[in-house]
Amino acid sequence: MLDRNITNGLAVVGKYGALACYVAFAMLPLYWLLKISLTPDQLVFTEGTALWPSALTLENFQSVIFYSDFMAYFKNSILVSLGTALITTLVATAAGYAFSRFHFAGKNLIIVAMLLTQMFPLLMIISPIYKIFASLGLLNTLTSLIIAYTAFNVPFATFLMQSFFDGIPQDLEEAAMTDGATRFQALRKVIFPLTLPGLAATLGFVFTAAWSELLFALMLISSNDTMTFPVGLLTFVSKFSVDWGQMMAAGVLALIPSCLFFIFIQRYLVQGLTSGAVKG
Amino acid sequence: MTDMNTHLPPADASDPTKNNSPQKTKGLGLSLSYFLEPYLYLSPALLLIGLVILVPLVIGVSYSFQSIALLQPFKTGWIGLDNYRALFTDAKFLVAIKNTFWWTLYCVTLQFLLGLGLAMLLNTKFHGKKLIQALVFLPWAVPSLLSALTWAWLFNPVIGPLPHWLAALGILAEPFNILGDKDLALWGPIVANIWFGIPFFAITLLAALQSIPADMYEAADIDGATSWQRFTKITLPFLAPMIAITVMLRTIWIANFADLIYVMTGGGPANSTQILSSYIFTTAFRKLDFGYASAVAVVLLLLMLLYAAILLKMRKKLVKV
Amino acid sequence: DTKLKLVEVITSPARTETLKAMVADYEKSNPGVTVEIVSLPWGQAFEKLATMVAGGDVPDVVEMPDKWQALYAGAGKLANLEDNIKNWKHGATLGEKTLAMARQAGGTAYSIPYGFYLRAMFYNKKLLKEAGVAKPPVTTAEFKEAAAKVSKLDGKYGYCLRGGGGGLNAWMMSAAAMNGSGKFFDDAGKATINQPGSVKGLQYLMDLYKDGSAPKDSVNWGFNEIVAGFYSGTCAFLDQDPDALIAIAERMPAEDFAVIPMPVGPAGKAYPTIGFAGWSIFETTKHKSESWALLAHLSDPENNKTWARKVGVLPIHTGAEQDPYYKTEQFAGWFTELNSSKYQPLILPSYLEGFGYFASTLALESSQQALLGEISAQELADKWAEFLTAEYAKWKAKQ
Amino acid sequence: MASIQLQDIAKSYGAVEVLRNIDLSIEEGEFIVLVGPSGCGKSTLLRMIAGLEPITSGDMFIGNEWVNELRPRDRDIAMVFQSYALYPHMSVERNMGFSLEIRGEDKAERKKRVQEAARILGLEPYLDRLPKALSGGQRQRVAMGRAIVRDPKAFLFDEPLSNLDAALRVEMRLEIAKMHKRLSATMIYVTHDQVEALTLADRIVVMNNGDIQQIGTPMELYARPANLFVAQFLGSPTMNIIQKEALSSSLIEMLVPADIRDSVTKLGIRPEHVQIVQSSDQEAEDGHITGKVVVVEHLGSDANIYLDLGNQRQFLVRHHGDLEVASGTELKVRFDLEKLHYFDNQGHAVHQPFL
Amino acid sequence: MASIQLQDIAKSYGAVEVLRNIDLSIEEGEFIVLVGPSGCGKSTLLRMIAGLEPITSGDMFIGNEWVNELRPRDRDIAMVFQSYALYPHMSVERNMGFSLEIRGEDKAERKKRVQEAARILGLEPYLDRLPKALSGGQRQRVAMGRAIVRDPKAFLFDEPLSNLDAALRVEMRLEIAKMHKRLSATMIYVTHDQVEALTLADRIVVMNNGDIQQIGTPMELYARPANLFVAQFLGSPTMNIIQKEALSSSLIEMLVPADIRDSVTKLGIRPEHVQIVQSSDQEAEDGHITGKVVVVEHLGSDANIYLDLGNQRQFLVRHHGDLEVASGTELKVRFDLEKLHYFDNQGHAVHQPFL
Ligand SMILES: Nc1ncnc2c1ncn2[C@@H]1O[C@H](COP(=O)(O)OP(=O)(O)OP(=O)(O)O)[C@@H](O)[C@H]1O
Ligand SMILES: Nc1ncnc2c1ncn2[C@@H]1O[C@H](COP(=O)(O)OP(=O)(O)OP(=O)(O)O)[C@@H](O)[C@H]1O
Ligand SMILES: [Mg+2]
Ligand SMILES: [Mg+2]
Repeated sequence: MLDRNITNGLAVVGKYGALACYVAFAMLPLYWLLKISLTPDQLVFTEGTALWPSALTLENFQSVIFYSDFMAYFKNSILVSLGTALITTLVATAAGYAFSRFHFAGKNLIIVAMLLTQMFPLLMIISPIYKIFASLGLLNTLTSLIIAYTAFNVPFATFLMQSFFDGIPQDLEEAAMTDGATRFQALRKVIFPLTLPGLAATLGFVFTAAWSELLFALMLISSNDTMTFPVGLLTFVSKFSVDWGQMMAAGVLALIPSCLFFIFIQRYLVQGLTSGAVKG
Repeated sequence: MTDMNTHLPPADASDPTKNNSPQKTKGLGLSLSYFLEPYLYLSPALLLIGLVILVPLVIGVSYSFQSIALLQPFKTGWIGLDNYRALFTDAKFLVAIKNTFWWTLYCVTLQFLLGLGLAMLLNTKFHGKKLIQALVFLPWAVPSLLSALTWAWLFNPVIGPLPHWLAALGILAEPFNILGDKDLALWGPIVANIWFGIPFFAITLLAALQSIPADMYEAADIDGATSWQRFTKITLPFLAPMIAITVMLRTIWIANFADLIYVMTGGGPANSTQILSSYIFTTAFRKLDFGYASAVAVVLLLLMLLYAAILLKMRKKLVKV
Repeated sequence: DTKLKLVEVITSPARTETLKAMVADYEKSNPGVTVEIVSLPWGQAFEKLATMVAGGDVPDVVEMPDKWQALYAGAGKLANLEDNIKNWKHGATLGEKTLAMARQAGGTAYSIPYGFYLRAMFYNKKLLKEAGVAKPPVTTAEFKEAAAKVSKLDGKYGYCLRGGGGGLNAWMMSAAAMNGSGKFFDDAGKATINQPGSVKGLQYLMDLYKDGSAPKDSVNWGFNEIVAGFYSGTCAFLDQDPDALIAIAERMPAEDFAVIPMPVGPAGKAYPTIGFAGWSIFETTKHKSESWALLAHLSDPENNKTWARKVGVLPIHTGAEQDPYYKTEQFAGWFTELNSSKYQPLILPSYLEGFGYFASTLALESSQQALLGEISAQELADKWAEFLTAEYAKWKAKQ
Repeated sequence: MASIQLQDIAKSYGAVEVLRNIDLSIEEGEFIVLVGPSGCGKSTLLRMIAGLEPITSGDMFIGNEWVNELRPRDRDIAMVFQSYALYPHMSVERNMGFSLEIRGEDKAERKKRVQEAARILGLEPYLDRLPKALSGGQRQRVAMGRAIVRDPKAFLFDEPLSNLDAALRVEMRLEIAKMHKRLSATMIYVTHDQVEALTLADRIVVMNNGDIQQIGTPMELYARPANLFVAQFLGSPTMNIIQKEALSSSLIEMLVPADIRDSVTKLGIRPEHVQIVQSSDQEAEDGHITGKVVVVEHLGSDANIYLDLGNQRQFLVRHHGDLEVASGTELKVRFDLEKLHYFDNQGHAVHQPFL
Repeated sequence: MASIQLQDIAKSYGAVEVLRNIDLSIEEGEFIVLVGPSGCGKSTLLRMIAGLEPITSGDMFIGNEWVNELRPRDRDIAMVFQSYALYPHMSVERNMGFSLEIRGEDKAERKKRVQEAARILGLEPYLDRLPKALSGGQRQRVAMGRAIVRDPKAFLFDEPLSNLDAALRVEMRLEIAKMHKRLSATMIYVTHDQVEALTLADRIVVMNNGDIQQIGTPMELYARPANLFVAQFLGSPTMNIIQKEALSSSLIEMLVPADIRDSVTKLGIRPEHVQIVQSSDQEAEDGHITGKVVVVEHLGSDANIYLDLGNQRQFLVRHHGDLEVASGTELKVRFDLEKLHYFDNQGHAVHQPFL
C-alpha cells in the first residue's frame, strides 16, 4: 500500500504471474481429466495430444451418474469423510491441547509412538488390522473406515492442532478460567474460535485424506453397498481395459465435494484472529 | 508436605485443625485429577492409535524375525536376525535405499519450497482469491490412483501433451516418455507428487502465517527490515514449529508412499524407480516373503526414526517459542 | 438359509453384470441359498484376497486365475474337485486341455477353468499398407522386417512391446519359437531358457526394441499401454489374448484390423502361450455342496458360452467353437492356432510357487535391464534359468 | 534529526473518524509531548507518522520530504509501541539489537550498544531471556531499549513508562531527557503522566477526540489554557470549575473583572491555588466560599480536601502539609485572584485584557 | 468476601527464584495495595492467588480453605490481567459479560450489569467493537470491566489504570473505592501510582526482589518506613538520603539524637520536608546545608529543585509554589527536624526512642 509505483507495479505483475503459474500447474492434470471425460471414446487416443477434442460428449457423465453405483459410492465417501473429519478433529484437538498446555510424564514417548504409526508401511500391517476389525465384526461397515481413518489421521492432526494451540496466548485461557470457565468452556468459547484457521485446515486435511484413501477402503470393504468412491474408481481399471472416459468423469465428479469443502473452510482461513488480545 | 501442621491457617482463623484434614484430602484428589488431566485428553487418541495401529505394528515388526508367508501359516518360524543379515547382500535393497533418498529429498524439498511460496502468495490480497485458493488446493483431494494415471497419461507422448511441450522448449531432444527412461523415470512420479503435495504445505503454512501477529511486521518495519529480512527474521521463525512438524511428517509419508510410483512406473524401468516401500510391497505380495519385507520395513522405520530425532533436536534448538 | 460368498477377481462392470445374472438364475433354482458377490478390482485383487484369506474372512467360491492356483492349492486352501467332476453331468464334455489345466497344480483338480487365453497377433491393416507391407508376416523374420518398415513412418512403430507388467509371455514365446521347443525344463530338471536357441529368442525381442521397432517407453508398457498403443494406431502389431478384442473392437472399425497366428520360428513352429482362469472352492467352506452346485451352474455349457464371450476367453466345453460367434475374421487367428500342429500352445509353469514372483517382479526387472542394455541376453537367460531351475526342484521335491 | 510537518491530516477507520484537521509542525530536535484522554487518537497519530497506518487525507512531511506513501522502513524512525510488540522468539538482547542486526551493524558494535541500553534500562540480568519470561515492566523496558539503541531521525514513544514504578520512571525520564540532549533527535512522546509531560516537553500538544486542542510550552498550557478542556486536563488534581450563576453577585464582582464579566460563564481555579482560611481568621470577605469537608486524602506531603459546596458540587483544595479535619466540618477557602481562569459558554478561555 | 492467608509462599521458575518467604494475611474486605519495583514479583503473587501459577512451596488459604491446588475457577476471584488478556473474537460487551455468561446469568441481567460497568468506565460507545479496534486505554478499561461486572470473593487488580489519562484515572480510582465500600470485597491491587496506593489502601505491602519489605497503613509507611528501601520507594519525589560522614559533626549533633548517634549511618529527609531558607534570612544555623541549584522542574503547583551538594551528591527540594532561580545559584535549605529518618548500616530504620 505504501510501496512506490514502479517496484510496486513490478511486484504486482510478478505476483499475478506467479499465481498464474501455480494455477496452471495445479489445473493442467485436472483439465486433462476433464478433457478426457468429455471426449468421445473413439477420439480419446486419436486426438490424445490435442488441447481440446473435436467433438464432445456427456455420455461418460451420464453413465457414471445414472448407470453406475457411483452416486452410492459418493454418498458413502461423503459419510465416511465427514465422519472422519469431525471425529478426528475432535480427538486430535483434545490431544493437541494436552500437548500444548501440559507437561506430563511420557509426553515424549507418546509423541514417538504417534510418529511411529506414520513410519511403518500400512501394507505390512493391514493383515493384523483386518483381523482386528473382523473380530470386532466391523468389516464392510463405514464405521470401520471411520475408525481406521481416524486412527491413522489423528497423529498428524494432533501435531497440527498443537502448533495452532501453541500460537494462542495462554493468558486468554487463564482469563477465561478466572472468569469461572471450566477448561472445556474455555476451550470451546475462547480457544476454539481463535483456532479456527487451524481447525479449518485440519478438517480440510482429514476430509480429503479420507476422501481419497484407498488401502483401507479396499481392504476393509468388500460389499458394494459400503464401497467408497476411490475403490469404485479402481473398477474402471479391469484386466483388459481401462474405461478412461468414465473413470475420468467419475474423477471429475469426485472433485466437486472437495472443491465445495475447500470453499467452505477457506472462509475460516482468516488473518489476525488474536490481535488486540494481550499487551506485551 | 506430609506434615499437616504446615497447612494450619493463621491463629486467628476459626478452629483450623478441624476442617483442615478433609480439605487436604480434597486437595490431593484434585492434584490427582490435575495429574491425570492431560492423559484424559489424550486417551481417545491413544486408545484408537494403540488398538488400530500400534498393536498391529508390533505384530508387523515381529514378522521381521520370522520366516513368514501370507498364505502359509504352517511354514512360519522364528529365525532371529536372518532376514536382516540377508539385507546386506541384497543389491536391490541398496538401490531402493538410494532411490528412496532421492525421491524423498526431491519431493519434500520442492513441494515444501513451492508450497511455502504459494502460502506467501495466498497470504496477500488479490482479486479472485477465493476461487484461486480453492483451485490450487484441489490436487490434494485427487486420489493418488487417479493422479498417477493422469500424470502417466500426460507424460505419454501419444496421448499427452507434456513430452511435446518439453521438446518444444528444448528440454527433451524429442518427445518421448520419460517414464521409460531409466535416468529420468523417477522425475515422473516426483512431479506428480509435487503437484499433489504443494497444497499440503500451502494450507498448513497459510494457516500458520495467519496467526503471526501483525504488529510483529510493524515492529520489523520500524526496525528497518527489508521484505527479505521480514521473511527470514520474522516469518520463518514464526513458521518454524509448523515447518518442522509438516516437513517431518511429509517426509515420512513420502518415503512410505509408493502409490504413484507403483502405478506410473511399477518401480521400473529396471528398478530405476524402485523405492523401499515399493520394494516392500513386491517382496510381501509378489514374492510373498512377509518376513523379509517386514525387515526392510523395519529398516525404513529406523531410518525415519533417526530422521525424526534429528529434526526434533533441531527444532528444539531453533524454535524458541 | 445358506449364504455363499463368491469372490470375483478379474472384475469389470459389464462382467459383473453377467455374473450377477447367472448367479440370480442359480438362486432361483436353489431356494434358500443366497450368494453374495464380492468384486475385487483386478489391480489389487491379489493383495485383497490374500488379506481376506489370511484374516480368516474366507469366501466359499472364488474366481481363480492360473497364476494363483498353485499358491492357494499349495497352501491347502482349495477344495479337491476330482470327485465332483467325476459325478458331474457335464464332466464328460470338459476338454482335455481343460482338465489338464484344472490339475496343473499337483495333478489334482483344484478348479474348473472357465476359459482359455491364447496369444495371437493383432495387426493394423492400414499401417501395414502405408508402410508397404504386402501381407501379414508368418515367420519371425518376416515379422521383424515388417515391424522395421512400419517404424520408418513418422511417429509409428512396428511392435507394441510389453516391457512392463505381464510382459513375460512375449519373452517366453519368442524363446520357445527360436528354440523350437515348448518345454521349460529338460529331463534333468534344468530350465531350458538359457539354451542357445532360447537366448536367441530373448535377443530377438531386445533387438526389436533397440532397432526402434518398438516405442522407447514401451520398456514400461503394460496391458493398457500396449492395447492403447495399438488402437491409437501408434504401433502396428500387438500380441494379445482374445480379451483384448473387447477393448479394441470398441475403438477400431472391424475392417481396420485382423488377428493372425503368432509368427513361427526357424523350426517352423510357434508357441503361443495359453492361460486360463476358473472357479475354485475354498476348503474351509461350510457349504461345500451348495458351493459346488454354484460352480457347476456357472460352468455348465450354456452359461460358460455366455461367460466366455463376455469375458473374451475360449470356452471350455468341447464343440463350443462351432458357435457362429467365433467364425469371424478376428477369431481366425486363435482358431488357426488351436487347430494347426504348427502352433503348440505354451503353458507357462505357473504351478511353480515362485512363478508369480518370477513373472511379476524378477523377470520384469531383469528384462527391462536387458532392453535398456544393462545386461546381455545371455545374462538375462542365465538369471531366469537359475531361478526357474531352483523353483522346479522345489516343486519336484513335493510331488 | 528531522523536522516533521503534518498538514490537515485526517484518519478514519471505515465510518469512524479518529483524527481530523491535524496541523502540527515539529522542528528539528524538538521534544513534543502528546497528551489527551484515552482514545483521543494519540497512538493513531504516532502510527501514521511512523508509516504504519495509511493516511486518509492530508499531507505529511519529514525533513521536507513528502512521506505519505513512504514505507516505514524508509522513514528511519524508531518507535516504542504501546503494545510493546516484542519479538517472542528472540532473546532480550536480540530484540534490542534487532534494528542494528537488520542494518548489518557488526556484532561488537551491536553488543556494545545493546549493553549500554540494557544498563540504562536495568535489563542487564535479563539479556538472555525470552520476553515471555519477563515481568510487564521489564517487557516495556525492552520495548524502550529497542528504540534507544538506534540513532534515527525521530523517536516516537507511545506511553513508554506507563508500567514502571515511580523511581524507575523518574530515572528513565531523566535518561530520555539526557538522550534527547545528546542526540538532539526529534522526539514525540505520548504520556498520561503529567510530570513527564511537563518536565520533558519543549511543547505539549493537547488532543481531544481526534482534534488538537492547544499546542504550547508546559508553562503556557498550565498558566493559560486555551479552553476548558485543556484547563481541566492538565494539572493534577484537576482544576475546579465553578458556574458563574452559582456565585453570589458580590462574589462575582470581586472575582471577575468588569470588562469580561458578561461573556464569562465559568470560573476555574486549580486546587493548589486555593487557601484554607483558618477559622481563627474572622474576616468574612477573606473566605471566598464555604463548603463541607467530604473526604480528606492524605498524600504525605500534601492533602487533598474534597468540599461539598451544596447541590452536590464538589470542590477540591490542595493543602500543603498535613491537616487533620473530620469530614462534615465546614471550611472556608479563598482563591488566589491572579490564578483565576475564565471561560465563555463555548468553553473558550476569556482573558483579562491587562494580563 | 474472604480472607486470604499466605504462609511462607515461595515461587521459582526453574532455577530463578521469584518469590520467597511471603507471609501475608489479608482480612475479609480489606483493600491491600501491592507496590514494588518492576520485576519484584507482584504479578506473580497475584497470579498465584488467582490459581494461575502453581505454588512452589508454602500454603495458601482463602476463607480458611487450603487452596494450593484449587483450580482458578473454583476460587471465585476476579482478576484484571496486566496484559489485559481480552478475548479477541468477542465484542467488548461479550468480553465484559463473559463471566456472567459462563455462570449462566440470564441475558437481561447480564446486559444490565455490563451496561452499568460500561457507564462507569466510559465504554458505552464501544460495546460492539472488537478489542483490536480499541485504543490501549480502552482495552485496559475493558479488562477492568470484565472484573467489575462480577461479585466475587476477591478482586485482584494488576496495574489496572496504568494506561489511562490522569483525569480518568482519578475518576476510576474513586469508582474503585466506591465499589470497595459497596461490595466490601477483599481487594488486592498492584500499582505504581503512589497516589493510588496511598488513597486506596487499607494497608500497603511493599515488595522488593521477591521479598516483602514492609506491611502497613499508608501513613505508617510514609511516616515510619522500616528500612531504606521502603523509605526511598514510597513518596515521590523520593526521599533524600545523606551519609552521616558527609555531615559536619556539629550538624550531626544537631540532627541526630545522642542515643542513636552511633548506630545511625544514614539520614533521610523527604524533599517536601525541606525548606528553602530565604537569602534575606541571615541566621546561619537556620540553613542546615547549602548546595548549588542544578535544575528546576516546574510542576505548576510546585517546583522540584535539584541541588548539588558537592561530590556529585544530589539533593532534591520540593518547593511549594513557584520559584524562579537560575541554575548555579547557591541555596540554603533547612530540614524539618521531626521528619528526619535514621538508618543503620544494614539499611534498617533506627527510631528515636521518644517517638
Ligand atoms: N517464566 C519465567 N522464567 C524466569 N523468570 C521469570 C519468568 N516469568 C517471570 N519471571 C521473573 O519473575 C520476576 C517477577 O515477575 P513479575 O511479573 O511478578 O513482576 P512484577 O512485580 O509484576 O513486575 P512489573 O511491575 O514489571 O509487572 C521478574 O523478575 C521476571 O523476570
Ligand atoms: N480499527 C479501528 N476501527 C475503529 N476505531 C478504531 C480502530 N482502531 C482504533 N480506533 C479508535 O480510534 C480512537 C483512537 O485510538 P488511539 O489508539 O489512537 O487512541 P489513543 O489516544 O492512543 O488512546 P490510549 O491513550 O487509550 O492509548 C479510539 O477511540 C479507538 O477506539
Ligand atoms: Mg494509545
Ligand atoms: Mg507485573
